[in-house]
Amino acid sequence: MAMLDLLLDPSFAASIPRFVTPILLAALGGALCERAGVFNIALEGFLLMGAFAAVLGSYFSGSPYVGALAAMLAGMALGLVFAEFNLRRGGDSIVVSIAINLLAAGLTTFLLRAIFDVTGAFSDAGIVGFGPVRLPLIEDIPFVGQILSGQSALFYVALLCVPLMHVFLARHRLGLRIRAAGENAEALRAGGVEPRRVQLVALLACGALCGLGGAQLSIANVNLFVENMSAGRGWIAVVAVLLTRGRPWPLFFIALLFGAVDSLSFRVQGLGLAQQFTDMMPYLATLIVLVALSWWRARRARGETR
Amino acid sequence: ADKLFVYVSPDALGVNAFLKMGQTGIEAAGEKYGADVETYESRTAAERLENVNAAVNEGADIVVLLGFEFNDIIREVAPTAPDIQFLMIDQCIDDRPENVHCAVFREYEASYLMGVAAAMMTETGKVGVVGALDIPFLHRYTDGYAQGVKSVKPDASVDIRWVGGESPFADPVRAKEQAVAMNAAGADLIFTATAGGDFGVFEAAKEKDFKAFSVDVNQCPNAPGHIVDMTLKHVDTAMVQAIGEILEGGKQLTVSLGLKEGGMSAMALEEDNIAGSGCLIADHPEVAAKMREVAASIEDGSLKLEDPMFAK
Amino acid sequence: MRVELNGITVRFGPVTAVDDVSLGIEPGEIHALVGENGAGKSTLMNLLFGLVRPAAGTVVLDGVERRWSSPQDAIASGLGMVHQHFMLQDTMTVLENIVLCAEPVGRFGFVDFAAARRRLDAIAAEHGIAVDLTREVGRLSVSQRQTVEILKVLYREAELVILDEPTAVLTPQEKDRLFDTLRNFRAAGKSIVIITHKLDEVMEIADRVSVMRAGRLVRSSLLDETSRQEIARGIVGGELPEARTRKAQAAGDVVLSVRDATIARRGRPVGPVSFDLRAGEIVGIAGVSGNGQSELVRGLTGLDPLLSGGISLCGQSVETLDVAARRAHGMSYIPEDRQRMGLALGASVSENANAGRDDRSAFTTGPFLRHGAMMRFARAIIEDYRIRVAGPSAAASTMSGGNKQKLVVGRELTRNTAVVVAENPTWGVDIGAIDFIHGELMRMRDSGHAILLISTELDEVIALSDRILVMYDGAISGEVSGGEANREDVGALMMSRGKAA
Amino acid sequence: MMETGALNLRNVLPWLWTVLWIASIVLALLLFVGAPVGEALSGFWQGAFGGRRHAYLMATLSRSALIVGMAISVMLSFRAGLFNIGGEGQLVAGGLAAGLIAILLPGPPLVVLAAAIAGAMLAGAAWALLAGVLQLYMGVPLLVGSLLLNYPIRYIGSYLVAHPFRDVPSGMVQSYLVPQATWFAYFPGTRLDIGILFTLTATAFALVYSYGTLHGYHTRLNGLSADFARTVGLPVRRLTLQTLAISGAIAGLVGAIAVFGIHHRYIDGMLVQPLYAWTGIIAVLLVGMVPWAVPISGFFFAAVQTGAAGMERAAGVPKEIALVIQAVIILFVASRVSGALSSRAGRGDGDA
Ligand SMILES: Nc1ncnc2c1ncn2[C@@H]1O[C@H](COP(=O)(O)OP(=O)(O)OP(=O)(O)O)[C@@H](O)[C@H]1O
Ligand SMILES: Nc1ncnc2c1ncn2[C@@H]1O[C@H](COP(=O)(O)OP(=O)(O)OP(=O)(O)O)[C@@H](O)[C@H]1O
Ligand SMILES: [Mg+2]
Ligand SMILES: [Mg+2]
Repeated sequence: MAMLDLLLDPSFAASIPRFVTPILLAALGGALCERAGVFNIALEGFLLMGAFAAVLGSYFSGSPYVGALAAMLAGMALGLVFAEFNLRRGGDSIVVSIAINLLAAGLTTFLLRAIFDVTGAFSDAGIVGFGPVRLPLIEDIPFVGQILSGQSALFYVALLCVPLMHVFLARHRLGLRIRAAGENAEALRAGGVEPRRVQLVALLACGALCGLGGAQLSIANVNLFVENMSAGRGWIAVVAVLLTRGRPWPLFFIALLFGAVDSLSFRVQGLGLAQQFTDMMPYLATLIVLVALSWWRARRARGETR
Repeated sequence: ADKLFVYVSPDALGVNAFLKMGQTGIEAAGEKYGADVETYESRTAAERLENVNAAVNEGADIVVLLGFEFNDIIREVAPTAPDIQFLMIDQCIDDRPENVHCAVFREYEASYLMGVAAAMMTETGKVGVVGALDIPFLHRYTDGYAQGVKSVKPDASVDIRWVGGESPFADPVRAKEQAVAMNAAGADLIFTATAGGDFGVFEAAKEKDFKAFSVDVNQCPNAPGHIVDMTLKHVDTAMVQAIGEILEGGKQLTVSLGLKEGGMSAMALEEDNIAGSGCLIADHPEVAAKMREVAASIEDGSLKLEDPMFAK
Repeated sequence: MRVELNGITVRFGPVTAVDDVSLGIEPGEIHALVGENGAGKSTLMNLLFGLVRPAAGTVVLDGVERRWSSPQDAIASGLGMVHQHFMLQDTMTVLENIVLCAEPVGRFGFVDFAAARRRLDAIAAEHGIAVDLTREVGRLSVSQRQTVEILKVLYREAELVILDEPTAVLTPQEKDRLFDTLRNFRAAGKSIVIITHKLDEVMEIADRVSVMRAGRLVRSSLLDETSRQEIARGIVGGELPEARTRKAQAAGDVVLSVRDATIARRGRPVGPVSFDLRAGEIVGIAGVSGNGQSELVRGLTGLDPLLSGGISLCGQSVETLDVAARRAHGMSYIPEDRQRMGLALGASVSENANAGRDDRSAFTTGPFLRHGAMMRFARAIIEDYRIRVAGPSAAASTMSGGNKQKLVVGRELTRNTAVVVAENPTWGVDIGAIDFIHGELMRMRDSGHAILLISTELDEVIALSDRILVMYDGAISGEVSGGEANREDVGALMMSRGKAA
Repeated sequence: MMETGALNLRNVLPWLWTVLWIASIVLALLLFVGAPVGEALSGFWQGAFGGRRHAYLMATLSRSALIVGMAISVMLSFRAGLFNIGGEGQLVAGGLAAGLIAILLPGPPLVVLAAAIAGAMLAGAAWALLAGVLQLYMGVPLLVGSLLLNYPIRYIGSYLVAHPFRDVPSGMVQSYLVPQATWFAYFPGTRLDIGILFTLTATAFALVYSYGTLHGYHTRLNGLSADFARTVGLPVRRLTLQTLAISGAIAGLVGAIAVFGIHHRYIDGMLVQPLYAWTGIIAVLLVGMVPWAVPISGFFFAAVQTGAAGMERAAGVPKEIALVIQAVIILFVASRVSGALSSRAGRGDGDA
């Protein structure tokens, strides 16, 4: 009974997008890299950098849009660093990823002190965040209206990105080349396109998307920056990318699952479940989905040969 | 300077107002007693040990350890360095050597006062508290608060939740969601002890228009009109005082600081500062009066509170 | 387009792959480039196509000296290349593969697939090439993939087409179709370079033939001015061995018996298949690739389970045993794909040579390896099978294709098992190596071993087999005795579900 | 002879460039924050290798004991083509098992210690096997499965020491102390525990295993090409599971070393927060999985970390700058070493 109340609680519905958006945006960026054949597990660092730059941009311009732009640029800058060390100098992608995560953690904290002269957190009325966008009519639909209406502009951007990326990968020249770089880079090179150049573009786009994800964290979900505020969300995005091998629609559903279960796990704490178990929920849910999916696939494959 | 004081923090200072106050305290002590001071930030259990060893290795005169994470380490290291004085803040160990001194705070006393205020001000009969992580230390806040609430309104419900996640002490996003969820479930006064997450709770308070309590230092200016009061923990003054006593040759000092000793406080109790604090308590003299009354009974011992940290 | 390569030298580190080669390619000619494995043929063409850079020398197109910074430049100047290892994206459709890197774009850079489709329809009609543009390339047969590669070249309107060993994977019929297409190109005034190891093909189609050996150009002349023998001598750098004659020999006991075996594959399963293999005979399995041979082999060797039916090996039923048990029981396997299945390219020659060795006590002491014993064994194989490699501790990846193949053959044949399953054992290796491998297989047969030879190379099957089974559409469509086989009959069986003999 | 001289110069020059790059970036950072450069650099060196009676070198060694251990564990998996990034979970499982067994099992200290270490290795192996079973029998790619399994065990551990086995009076989320008699001794005159001997043993085992045993040879072939291994009749599934078990057991052993050598109990987060497992992974990848180079690489990472801490202490370089400097060093060294050692197996070949 109490569980049902929880699920039908409108504030539960409204909170899902706030959990989903940063993960989804970062995961979409990660998906581009994955499809382009760049094993980028630095999404955590990209998100963090984006979150910081968003606050920076918003604070100095007074506009969340400038904040989002700054976040994208910052993400792209990290993408460039990644490209330099991984693509050009040939460093191992995992090592480079982890170094970039360290770099982002250090740089944001350092800049926080250098620019705002605070340690740990920066919260100021001058940081203008994304307000809720009300969608007339839709907001009156029960439950779904709560999810779809009243969210930050970035949520809608993220939603839009899913079909866009799908079409982009399927039909756009660059999308085609990105897929080729990820699948058979040698063949792409033989066709006259340097795969590393395509991978660089993917990294930059990944940086921009992760930057937006960071902006959602710091100037949409809240209006402040706190050291290390990405808090593991980039890793969740990495898991989502690996799970779906970078396909946009499955990615969307996994991000939704993560966000919804995470959001739900908060609420079941109210039912007296130990925090350790509620923290475990998104991962267990994913494992269960994975096992169920592969079981279903195996069954279908058996059916096919029969 | 011929003396060296080292402050070893249990975690990164970051957003932790309490740990930052430790740094203020050591600097004040250094100034006052003419010593060089250094701060060693630890981030993990292993680094705490390494840092304490390093402080010994660097030949510190006094090593100040903030937080209860250092018990094992002190037990091991202090006997091997009899010339070095160790000051533990927030915790004490049994059977300690002469060169180990303790200063502990009774946070739950001030938290209890927050509970009292919350119970008096709630309109829904539901209040909430968010802690960073379900660890014993934070129960000094959450449980103290809950007891305070029950003492005024036994039928009020207290929702206790934790931020959790990957970085519980620095996740304003999750902290905000917790506050929003509790508010949606009816809680109209929410106490936050979430370190970096506090800002998230304040955001939620502004957005959903509920009221909040916080910890350690005056945070009212961060969310004007939404923060009622907070537990004040005067680590810095306690540190200066304890170091002074150690320098005078005190052995095995134990200082327990609560409301009575002025180590813990609340804005409501600081009548000089209350007007300019920006806290809502300034507009609720009747609540403040009740808090002072309860504080007095705690101070004179007529109201006895258990330390929730050691409750099973 | 007239192409001149002047004094080209290409080095990879200390290796000089192409050494001062000058070569002319005339418009409207089919130019065959031949030479043993590692002679530098692919490298020379890769250079012409902009994939590698020369240490010395120039490329001149129609009198103008050109310098490529990438294949894109070469493509833009009208060059097209079908690579030895296909350059395709398996998860993309045929259409996507063809337009990739030469996409007709509409607004915002989106690919105008409709326009591409229209052009391809015209090209297909012109050259009589048919392929389903919406199929995923990963699901295509090898010859269909090659068609895709050729379409890619046509789509880019290449004036000079380079084909690196295009026939290695084709059936005679498919080869004929390809050659028709090439003649078509020639008629349209395009220049064609074809690399091949098959002299028959050279004699059939080439106008001019160039022979390379050890990085140098040995000779380049019009076909009319040379002979098959002369070319062969140029390739091997000496006289060719005698043609082999099969020693008549009565087959012995049945050592491998397959009864109604069915094996899963995408779509309908393969089988039921039944046949016997006797000691001292070579049974060839012919067929167009993709008719169930590889599934059958996987079922036989234990790589895939049988859905039904039985296999008995030396009198014991083995259908439930795993690969190791079947090998231990008397089966060796020379896989078709030496790069992936035959060898671990990252490991050393010695490590590859000792893999799957039955008598572990010969190279281990308890759980520990005896590196000396392993090296000795590898050295023995290197000597016996005349493998050209730096030594037993060189990485397997540093060998040329033919030498890789010899290593696999050597490893498997030295196991001396009753049954040897050899799948396309001479795929893409030069004539010297082919001869050697054929000789080894015959030697095994003569000494009483049973060999199952699965090959898409009809001539090979006919030359070696005592009996030939033909597979079509997942089943055995007929059996022909080796002595009386001719290409036409077997070819007909390969194309239809003939009456089972 | 001339030839080798020229070759040496060609080998050394890029390294000089790398060092120059790192030096100039670090210098710029230090100047920017106004830290005394000389003190910072000597602080780095001292912090990694110096100290009174080499106290800091001991700290570096103590850290290496865990990092190298994890690196060895990871290396065994990776070389077998098993992209097991669940070392963290296996480490936690081991630490947890070690701590709980030592608390719960009565008996003479040596027996308890032996049982606890064995238990830790078993627990680590079991957790790794779980990921293997998920891959082989449920079709969950090892990369994903092993990563996901890191989380439940972390929270299970956290729950166990937060509730049933919590040392309440200590005020922390941690188990009770393990009996003092089971604590690892220190090397005489130092504060370095003998845990590193276990790591050295594991390293010796891994080197002998990789270079000199049939099983190691087979797993390597499996790692280079699973198709090849299957074709020549190697028991691929069994090799996969056995390798994962060995790898997990070593991770579990590292957990036990942390319990008996350093913390003497299981503290929530003590194995996760210092990123031992991740550091192990990058230590392995840095040297392209070449076994003999792995311990060196692990020691290098430990030294970079303790050196950065030393720099923080000695020159008051803020910790965030220390982080940036670590990142810069790793980035430049990684790209240099990967170029030099390009003998790597295609990762993930074996799974998915
Ligand atoms: N990328 C490379 N790195 C190093 N050496 C190479 C490389 N590519 C080719 N070689 C060497 O160059 C020589 C020529 O190789 P190439 O591929 O041109 O031979 P090929 O004539 O095409 O042989 P095949 O008939 O087997 O295809 C060989 O000795 C080979 O080892
Ligand atoms: N990166 C490389 N390093 C060293 N040698 C290489 C490299 N790449 C290719 N080679 C060599 O180039 C030669 C030709 O390569 P290629 O892939 O064309 O093989 P191949 O001999 O034609 O074999 P196959 O007949 O199987 O295609 C081989 O001898 C191979 O060892
Ligand atoms: Mg070639
Ligand atoms: Mg070849």
